[in-house]
Amino acid sequence: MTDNITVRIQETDFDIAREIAGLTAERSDIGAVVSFTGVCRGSEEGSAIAALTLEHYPGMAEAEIARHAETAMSRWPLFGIRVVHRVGRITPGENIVLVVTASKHRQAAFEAAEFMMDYLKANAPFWKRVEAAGGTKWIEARDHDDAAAARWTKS
Amino acid sequence: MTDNITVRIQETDFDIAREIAGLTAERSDIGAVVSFTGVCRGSEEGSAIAALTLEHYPGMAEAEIARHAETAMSRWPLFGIRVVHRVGRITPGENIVLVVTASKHRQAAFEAAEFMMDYLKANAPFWKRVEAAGGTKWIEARDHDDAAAARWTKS
Amino acid sequence: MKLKYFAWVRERIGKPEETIEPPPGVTTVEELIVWLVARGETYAHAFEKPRVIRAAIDHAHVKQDAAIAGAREIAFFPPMTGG
Amino acid sequence: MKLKYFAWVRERIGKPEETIEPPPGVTTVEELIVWLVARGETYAHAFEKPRVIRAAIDHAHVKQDAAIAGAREIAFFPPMTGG
Repeated sequence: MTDNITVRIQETDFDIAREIAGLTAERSDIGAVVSFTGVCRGSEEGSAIAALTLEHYPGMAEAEIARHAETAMSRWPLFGIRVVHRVGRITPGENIVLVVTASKHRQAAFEAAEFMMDYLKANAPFWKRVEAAGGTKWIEARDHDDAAAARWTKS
Repeated sequence: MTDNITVRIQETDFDIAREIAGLTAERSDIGAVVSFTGVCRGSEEGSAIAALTLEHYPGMAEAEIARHAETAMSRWPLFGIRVVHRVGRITPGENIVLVVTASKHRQAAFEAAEFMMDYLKANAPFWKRVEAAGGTKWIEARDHDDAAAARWTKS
Repeated sequence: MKLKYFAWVRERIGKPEETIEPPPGVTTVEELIVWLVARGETYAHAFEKPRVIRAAIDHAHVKQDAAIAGAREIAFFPPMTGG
Repeated sequence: MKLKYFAWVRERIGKPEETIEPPPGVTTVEELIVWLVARGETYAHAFEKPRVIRAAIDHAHVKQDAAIAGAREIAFFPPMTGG
């Protein structure tokens, strides 16, 4: 199978149904499609927030995500992976990130989507800043995201 | 949180984006939404198929799925679960089943979606019949679906 | 009590449901299957491998040693292949 | 070579990028940080906890002992918080 990987970084929102359709159209060998949508919550560590602002490293972010998608394609029998990551100002309830995986069977689709999300949380060059009543502040990385990403490392 | 569980069994297709929106609308505490879509493949065990026909046990199917969704709600910190399962004649490329889970964090959403799908494959009262060039035939249950469902059993 | 049949169990028996009145000696799902098989060819065909058949009493999965006393609806079907 | 800064590293240094020409003795990312810190307050503030800072050479994550010879673009940023 040829690698069917799409990675986009954009300020605008995405349409989950259209992204899934873009990955699966014209195929009749796909049995399982998993989507993960990361959504902006209204609070961070117990405090209400007004918005998040996401910054990325243009060029590196796209290339790194695509490289990890290729790793996923080589580790699981997948038909394709689609990743859309938003940047800029995002308010509570809005989408932040989308990962869609398609496979013949469900386990590969689930595992590959988790693998991509663990990577995006811990190792993709994106940074979140919180806007709240008290001002703005960068979100600090969490150890458990590093641990989640590390569980996929081959020993 | 009140139990936000929706289970529908229907002949018509579903709109993934609308089902996700129905589960997450009006909430700003959801951080993670996982969807699983099961799609009708064009072949079964290496042979091309023309269609699947799905039969269910009306009454029992809805009640059993809802009961398993309640189990999932009690095992993971979820905001809600939505399940749509189609019955009737379905051709290759068409959707069969949708599970959507919403949570604050991604791990709960992923695990609960897998738990629901493992249940639906092995223990929900649905039966698939294959329509192919050689006639029609009921799909036989697969041991590995039973094994996948059993991994969630508490010891 | 009402019996319901699904998938190839329904096809082999030739009807989706029926109402029956088993004799008092028939107390479990297993005994009900034996009694049905004695009723004719179609039942014998449907239950030719009784261990494969799954049963539910009043919408709950049960094992074949389950008591049928008080059951309103008993269903027989092959292993499930949903999702 | 070009340096790029992101998130609070960018804010503390006060610019998103700059072109520099480090002296020959500066051969690793770690030595580049030391050299930058000596350039002024804003750099000292950005790199006050150098172990927290992540680096990439030509779009690839590197450790601080990585050699910078031949690098076209070196980026400094805090731990990532995407997704």
